[in-house]
Amino acid sequence: MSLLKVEDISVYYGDIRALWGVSFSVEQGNTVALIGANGAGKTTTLKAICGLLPLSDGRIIYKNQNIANMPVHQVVEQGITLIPEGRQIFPKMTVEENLLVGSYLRRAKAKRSKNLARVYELFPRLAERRKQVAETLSGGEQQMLAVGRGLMQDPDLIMLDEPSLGLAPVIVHEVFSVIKELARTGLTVLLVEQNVHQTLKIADYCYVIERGKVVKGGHSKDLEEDSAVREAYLGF
Amino acid sequence: AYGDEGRNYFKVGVITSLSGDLATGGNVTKRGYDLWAQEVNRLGGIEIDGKKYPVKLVYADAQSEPSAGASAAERLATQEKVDFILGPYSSGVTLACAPVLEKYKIPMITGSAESPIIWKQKFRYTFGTIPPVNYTGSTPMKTLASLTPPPKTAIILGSNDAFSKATAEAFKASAEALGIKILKYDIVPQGQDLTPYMAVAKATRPDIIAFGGHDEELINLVKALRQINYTPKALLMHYGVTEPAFVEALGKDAEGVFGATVWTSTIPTHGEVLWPDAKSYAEAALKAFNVPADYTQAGSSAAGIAFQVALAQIKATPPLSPEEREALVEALEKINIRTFYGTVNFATEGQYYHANVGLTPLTVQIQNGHTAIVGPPEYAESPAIYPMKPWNQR
Amino acid sequence: MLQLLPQAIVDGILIGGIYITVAIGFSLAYGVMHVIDFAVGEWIMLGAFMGFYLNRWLGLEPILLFPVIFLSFFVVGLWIQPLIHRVLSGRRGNPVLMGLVFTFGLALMIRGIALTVFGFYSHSIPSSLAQGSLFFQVGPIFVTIPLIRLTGLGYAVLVTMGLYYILHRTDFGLAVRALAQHKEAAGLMGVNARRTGGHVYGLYTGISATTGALIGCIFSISAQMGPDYTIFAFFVVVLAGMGYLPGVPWAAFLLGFVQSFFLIYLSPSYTMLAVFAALYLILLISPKGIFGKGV
Amino acid sequence: MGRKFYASISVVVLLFLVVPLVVHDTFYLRVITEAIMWIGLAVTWDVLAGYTGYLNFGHGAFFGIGAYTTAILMVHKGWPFFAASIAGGAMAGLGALIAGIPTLRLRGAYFAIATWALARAIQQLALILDITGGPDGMRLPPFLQPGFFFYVMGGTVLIIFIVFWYLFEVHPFGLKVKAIRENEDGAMAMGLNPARIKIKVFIISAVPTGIIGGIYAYWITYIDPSSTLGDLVTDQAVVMAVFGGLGTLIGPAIGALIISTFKTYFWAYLSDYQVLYLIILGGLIALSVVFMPDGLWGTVYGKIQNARLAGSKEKR
Amino acid sequence: MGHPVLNVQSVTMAFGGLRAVDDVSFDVKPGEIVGLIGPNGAGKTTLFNVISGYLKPTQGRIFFHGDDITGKPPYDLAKIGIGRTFQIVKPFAGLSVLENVMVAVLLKHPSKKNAEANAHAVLEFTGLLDKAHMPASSLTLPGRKRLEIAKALALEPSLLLLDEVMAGLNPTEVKETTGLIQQVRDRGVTVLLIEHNMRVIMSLSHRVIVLNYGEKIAEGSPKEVAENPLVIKAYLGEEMAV
Ligand SMILES: Nc1ncnc2c1ncn2[C@@H]1O[C@H](COP(=O)(O)OP(=O)(O)OP(=O)(O)O)[C@@H](O)[C@H]1O
Ligand SMILES: Nc1ncnc2c1ncn2[C@@H]1O[C@H](COP(=O)(O)OP(=O)(O)OP(=O)(O)O)[C@@H](O)[C@H]1O
Ligand SMILES: [Mg+2]
Ligand SMILES: [Mg+2]
Repeated sequence: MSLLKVEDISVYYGDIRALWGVSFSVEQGNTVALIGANGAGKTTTLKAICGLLPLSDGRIIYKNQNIANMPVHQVVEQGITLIPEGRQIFPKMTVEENLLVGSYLRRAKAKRSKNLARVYELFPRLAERRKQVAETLSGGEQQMLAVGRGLMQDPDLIMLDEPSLGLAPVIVHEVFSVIKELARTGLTVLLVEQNVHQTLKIADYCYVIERGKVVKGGHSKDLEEDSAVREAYLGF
Repeated sequence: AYGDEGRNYFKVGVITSLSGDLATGGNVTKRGYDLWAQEVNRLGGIEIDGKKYPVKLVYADAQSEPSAGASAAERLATQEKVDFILGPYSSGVTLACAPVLEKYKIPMITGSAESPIIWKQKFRYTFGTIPPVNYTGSTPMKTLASLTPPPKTAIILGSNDAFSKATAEAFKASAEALGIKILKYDIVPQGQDLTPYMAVAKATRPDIIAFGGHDEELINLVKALRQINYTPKALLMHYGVTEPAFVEALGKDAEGVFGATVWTSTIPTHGEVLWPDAKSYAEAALKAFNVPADYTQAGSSAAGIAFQVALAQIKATPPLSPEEREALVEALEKINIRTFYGTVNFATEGQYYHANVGLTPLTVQIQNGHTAIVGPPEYAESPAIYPMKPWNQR
Repeated sequence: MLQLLPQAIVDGILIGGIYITVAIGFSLAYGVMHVIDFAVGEWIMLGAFMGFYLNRWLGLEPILLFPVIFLSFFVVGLWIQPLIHRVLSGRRGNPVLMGLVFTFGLALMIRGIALTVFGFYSHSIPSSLAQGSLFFQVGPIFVTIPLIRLTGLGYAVLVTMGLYYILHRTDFGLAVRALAQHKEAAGLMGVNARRTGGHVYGLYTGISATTGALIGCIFSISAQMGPDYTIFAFFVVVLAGMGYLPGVPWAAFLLGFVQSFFLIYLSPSYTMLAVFAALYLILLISPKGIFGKGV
Repeated sequence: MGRKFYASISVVVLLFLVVPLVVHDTFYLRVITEAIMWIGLAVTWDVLAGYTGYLNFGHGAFFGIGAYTTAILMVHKGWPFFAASIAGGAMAGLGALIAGIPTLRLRGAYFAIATWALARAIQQLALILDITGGPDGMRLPPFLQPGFFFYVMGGTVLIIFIVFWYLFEVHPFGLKVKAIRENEDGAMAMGLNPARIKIKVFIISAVPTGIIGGIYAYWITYIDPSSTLGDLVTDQAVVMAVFGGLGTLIGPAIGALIISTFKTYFWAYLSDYQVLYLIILGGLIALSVVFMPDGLWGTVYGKIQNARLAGSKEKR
Repeated sequence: MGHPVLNVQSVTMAFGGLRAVDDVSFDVKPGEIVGLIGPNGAGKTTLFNVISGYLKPTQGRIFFHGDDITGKPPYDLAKIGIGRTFQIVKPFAGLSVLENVMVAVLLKHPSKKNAEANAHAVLEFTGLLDKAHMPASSLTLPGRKRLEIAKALALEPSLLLLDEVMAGLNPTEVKETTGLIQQVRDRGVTVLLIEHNMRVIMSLSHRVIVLNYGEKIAEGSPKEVAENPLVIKAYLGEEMAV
């Protein structure tokens, strides 16, 4: 049964329509990727799921419950976490404080120390820098912090919006191995990436979004073979 | 001839600051004008040649702003076509209204603008029932100088607004003339916290602390002295102490503070028109507004009386023609009548041109929660309490 | 003249103490919600009048009334905040300006209502603490410390430490700081921006109102007193760096010192000029407050 | 748009010329003159706020500098009015230059409060100096011709409006200014010198304000620190501009007209309810910000645009 | 002429104790595309900020066509032909895409009519023409990056500094943009390019400079650099090594 089912959602920015009835579903325990050209509506979709943007139409079924237009702080309380585009860490707080904010949720508060240990284990670099002010971290470290902060929320579904953006190749590699590791521990992952090559390698399932609509969906391996996808998104 | 033909009442313009920074005082003047109008109308109106003409007040708010004051004057003169005007609370607004009224030749008496600068301008159509502070400010110093042991030193302060600064200057001039040594003289910004100043000044142990300022500043100064626990022999302020708010806010701490005024509800005056004496006026005022009358309100009512008397003298009936208004000015210049407020007699030359110089300035002191006249001797109700009782022995 | 120095310093600190509580809640509200609240002086005024009437009816020492005043205005703040939230999260326009104009309108309204209800006259809150002072003298050197102002300083220290504790030692504080630094990300962390903002605003109105009651013991109060304190709140907060709480006490003391030194050593006429000039100069040298840490 | 613009300007000019012929009542003439003055002040404030994003909370200081310069030159130096008021504008411009070089480095709320502090400092200075008469203020030779002041004030504001329109809406200068408002760093990379352009706008905003101040001084015949250098001038200009709609020239003008008229009438005929005025004005401001964040003009204009868009969509 | 377009001599940029750029020197010759790579926080953007006048170097000099431009403000540099984009994009959000570009065009074409025509041409070249009348705020991040390029090009610069303009583009879009940059170079513009996408760096640049902790650790042809063990360790990672 699907953990998340997005049904025919539409979103407007003022008068401009960004999503035209997007539908897809994410199975428990899977890693699912959304790919598409820039401006296709991937970020918009993730934000809409979180309640950061109001839906004009459609339903979002999560754990058999419609969470469409639920305020964001309640959505995350249900176990959905978004690692936003551009990291959005709290610049003046220390690394550890950033992580602690992650466990502000009621669902995560009790597991605070356990999760903290887990994050530090996953990202030893963050452990080294726990007292450092977040804004002085390098881009890669900030990305780790953002992921770590998301994990502190003890999510069931983690959504990542272009986590490799602007990172050095060596770090990009690290980020992807972290995502693989997360999936291995049983977390459900919804990933938006422009690094389509690597994404298709780690995702079980993939949807293609074009101009605010899902135009294709399938197993990653199948899509990798699909000539239209290869031409549009892989540069072949 | 002029205005609404056949009008059988006097149309009286009232310009005052009902809002803005000076609304407190503006409302006091309004009460004074209102009370006069009520009283006149209760008696059937102003009697001219045996016939009575009621008065009707038309208000215009100057919002404590000169430009609004000028607009108000313009409206009263051209739209309302008033016969004469009861004037604004503050000197700033008065200075902006006066030229407009000069142009339209409409006489105005203000009951409260007490800054000396107005009278230096020598406006022909502008009069004032309240003498300027430089006229009244010397009396309390004289009273203080006559006490035993005579005070020898003083600190004199003024807040930096037109009225308060003139007050401080007047205090200073008379102190110098009386040979009191001035230890410090300063004009301070409005609203300034004076505690540090006083904490240091207290080391020089001045006999007199004299301060020109507005009500909240006066209260602040007393509280500051109380807090640093310094009691000068005499604490002198100006009109502010006669305001009920002063005693109400300070309670025991207001006791013994000196002030100056030209009118209190206990002053022995004899009125020929309307109220026979200060006491009956005070009672009428309390009845009408449930607020005790002060000198500003009294001066404002007296402004109405001055008009009333001058009109009766020239036998002008409403609406007033330009010639009649001219005659009214001439009559006002000659007027010399006794009222509940004191004698009204406008100067016709010199620095007090058109200000009322018929009054005797008074020295007052807060005694048992009331304003008691303590000088000059011929008016004194009770002896001055001097030196002031230390704060913590009250 | 040197013997006046201790007094000048003490006075600077005591004046500063009052400014701390005038400004600290305001700084907090700015830091979290980015609202320049023109009504800060009006909250102070309302608190002062609440203190005045409660004292008159109950005869209690004003300090004892602080909890009641704080709670009442905390609730008022909770009430007002959604409107401000709405104004500030408007999609278009300049939110800083919009917040400023909104609260400007709010301030006018409050003042108008207060004038109607309380009248124009000045009042004072009697307090037994306002009746005495500590006096020290060593040779020619002397210092007077009014008790009520010392109380004010004590209250300022208490409020400052209390706020520090809340912000840095509680989860609520964590949420508040997160909200201040990145609103959207804070939402993603489960921080309810409206509710948390409401509590912050409530803290601010509560602190300001109790400060008003304190001011009523030291100075006179009137329905028109608000803008005078708004000015000083702005002043301190800008000097401190807007929204930078640790800067507030120092900025407040600096302001206190400028005043006490000008009053005591230089010409009192120039006190206000000096205060404004100081603000201007400091902003030029360090555009984000004396510590350069404003937002 | 060009033709429409000239047509509307001609209509305004015509209206303006005939007003005194129709309005004989000097009180109304005064009220209209004052409304025009506020239009001028709101618009001059808005060119800085709306077009560069800098909220000048010391705008009134330029007004006051103009007023005092005019008064001092006329009273102490015997200058004729026109020369004196232009000198008032020049002094205000000079003030903007001196004040702007350092303050325009500040951003957001800091600039707002720094300019406000500066204005307060200037007010304190006027209270202390001798040449300004201190708290007593200054009186100018009365010249009480409402028609004259109507034409002078109206003409000045009309010229200001046309010049601003050209500079900010027609000439590329306006685009550059907006670019700086949107992103200063980005604008620098485009070859724009933000400091210089901002100073220019600051001066452009100050000079006419000073001239208006000069006209005011001669018109009202009396100035003092609280009425010309207080917060009132700035506060009202801000409120009018925001109420009307920032970042346009028409919005503030409309805002000024409505609020100034409301105010005058309220005072003139309802002054018994004076305190109510504060409550009504305050409420009006607060509500307008909540429900019309783009201001009156922005909201109405937006509605019209939307209606037009909807209309054209339907046609397709 | 013999002068390199850009000559960076021992430039150091320190923030307090942190030397974000540490004694870096290099040349860029006319018509070259030079890649600048290095780990996050290596100082690449900081170096751009120094070259384009946003930061005054703590030490060192910078020459542009042989003239010392050290410490000159950005707007003067824009006038003499240095165009740049920002990693953190800086669009004029409230203006339309066309107006954004017009602001830049005005530098060389001060009349409004000319400017509009030129801006259209630039938008067409960069593929933004269909968005010309949309507000810049409605563009997505990659759209904004493209707008950055358009604005920088509109200055008609002789040296173009591009800071991660490909970040966030998918491989196909990267390919398009790569083509665009090649065309720019063919028009005679010299390009200095920061990019984390090694595919791009390898295919576009004639020469690559590598920074690490502010220091230049390698310089050479793409191939040389990619094989340099220091670069592999600090930047590429073993898996990426070619
Ligand atoms: N704040 C906004 N205002 C108006 N339009 C917007 C806004 N944000 C996004 N859009 C529009 O919505 C559409 C979808 O944008 P979205 O950010 O979801 O794209 P994306 O697929 O995440 O692209 P990218 O790869 O560029 O991140 C785009 O056409 C964009 O122009
Ligand atoms: N204004 C500044 N003040 C203090 N430190 C700064 C400043 N600007 C940059 N730094 C620091 O200088 C270092 C270099 O930063 P820079 O932005 O140049 O890195 P970069 O190479 O562009 O990295 P990335 O690839 O992540 O964009 C970083 O550690 C950064 O935190
Ligand atoms: Mg996106
Ligand atoms: Mg960078």
